Amino acid sequence: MIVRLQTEPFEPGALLTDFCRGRSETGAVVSFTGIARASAGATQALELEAYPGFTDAEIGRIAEAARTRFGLDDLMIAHRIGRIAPGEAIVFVATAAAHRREAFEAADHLMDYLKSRAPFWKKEHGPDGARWIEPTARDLADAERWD
Amino acid sequence: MIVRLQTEPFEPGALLTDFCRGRSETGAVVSFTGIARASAGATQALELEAYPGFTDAEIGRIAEAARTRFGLDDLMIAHRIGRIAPGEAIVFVATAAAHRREAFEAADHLMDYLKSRAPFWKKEHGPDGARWIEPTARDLADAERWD
Amino acid sequence: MARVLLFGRLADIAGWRERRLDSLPARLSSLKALIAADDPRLAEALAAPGVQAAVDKTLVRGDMALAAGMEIAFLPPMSGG
Amino acid sequence: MARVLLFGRLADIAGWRERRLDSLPARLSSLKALIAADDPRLAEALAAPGVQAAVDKTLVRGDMALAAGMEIAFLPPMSGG
Repeated sequence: MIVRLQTEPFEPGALLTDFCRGRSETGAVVSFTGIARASAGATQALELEAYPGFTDAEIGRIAEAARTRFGLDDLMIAHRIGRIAPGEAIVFVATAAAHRREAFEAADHLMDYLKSRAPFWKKEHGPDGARWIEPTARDLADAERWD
Repeated sequence: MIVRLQTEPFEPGALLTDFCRGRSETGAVVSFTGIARASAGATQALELEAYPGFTDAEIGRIAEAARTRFGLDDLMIAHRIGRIAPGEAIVFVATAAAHRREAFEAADHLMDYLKSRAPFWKKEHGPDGARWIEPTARDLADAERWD
Repeated sequence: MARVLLFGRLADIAGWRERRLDSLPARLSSLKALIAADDPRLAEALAAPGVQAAVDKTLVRGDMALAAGMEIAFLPPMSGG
Repeated sequence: MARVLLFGRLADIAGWRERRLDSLPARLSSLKALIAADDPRLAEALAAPGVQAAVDKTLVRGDMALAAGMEIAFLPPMSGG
């Protein structure tokens, strides 16, 4: 199980290749890639702040719980921090399970957590300056589905 | 939108890299990779038969309907046919949408269709010979969720 | 030249996957009878529940008239991939 | 040496993200008062709903006693990634 926060851009396909390697008893691998949207010029960059040692530990705790809850063979989470340009990947989650339902549900669950409750602070830089972002009502409702 | 059936092995990470390229207005990309399981030696190979011109047209029709139903930006389906060894990818589905819920649901829906209703005929080669496989009760129940 | 195709277990039972016919019988039901005339196991398999026919790569229900050059496929229940 | 950390909008409002203190007040509530003593905007932001504190990278509720060398972080509502 890998959880990592990184300031450098990552390439989702390369992570999926690594994650799939050598699996002959895993039937299903689901991946999610979240990409920074340009929103037609309204967003020039995202800035994500983490608390090193706290943010990764919290995410690791949720990841371990998901592994047990969904009976996963394995999972991986990579998350960008710092300044992220439109078109760049922000987050990559991959889940491996014997059957597809568990792999889908675990990835869906982890993303709901990461998008609404994970300890990040997010700033959006646009043509009118920067503003701090909070989770949307939809993000909060999505996360509550798993409580 | 790409739908392809191929006898050659494919590498899921490379397909995901291609699929993600140049997206600055897509917020969410979900991928599913189905891998042939060895089942601890019980399965030596899978053999998938398609009806060229019919199978791909049927899958294309379902893919187009999913694109409309879930408001996708794009989707891709690659499916192996012929003989597939344990550990090799059988199917790769990727969906791109503005938000993650639609991308997850569309990939989930497409996989339920591909695993239970798509026009393939599947044979499992094991130590005791070969047998034709039909969808499991779970596959059929999963597919009915979308009717 | 018409083509008749069998898929999945139908092909295994019949021992062939494709046949070319110079001429087709008038109806789909007669074609089914013709290809299974000397093969009772194939006749039984073709009559099993869930076996479908496609004419020129389109699924058809019930019997229908056939015309020269058509491609007729008999499809056992689909398994998914 | 103790460390006090601010994140997100708290750091923007205060104009600093990290301070090192030779000694800590006895309790978390006194530390909060100390760092916002000459900054009413920070005092208000620290009192806003949803602001949490972590001591040595563990979330704490309510007030608590502090000891030398601790790392105290004030966290505004988390946004998710």
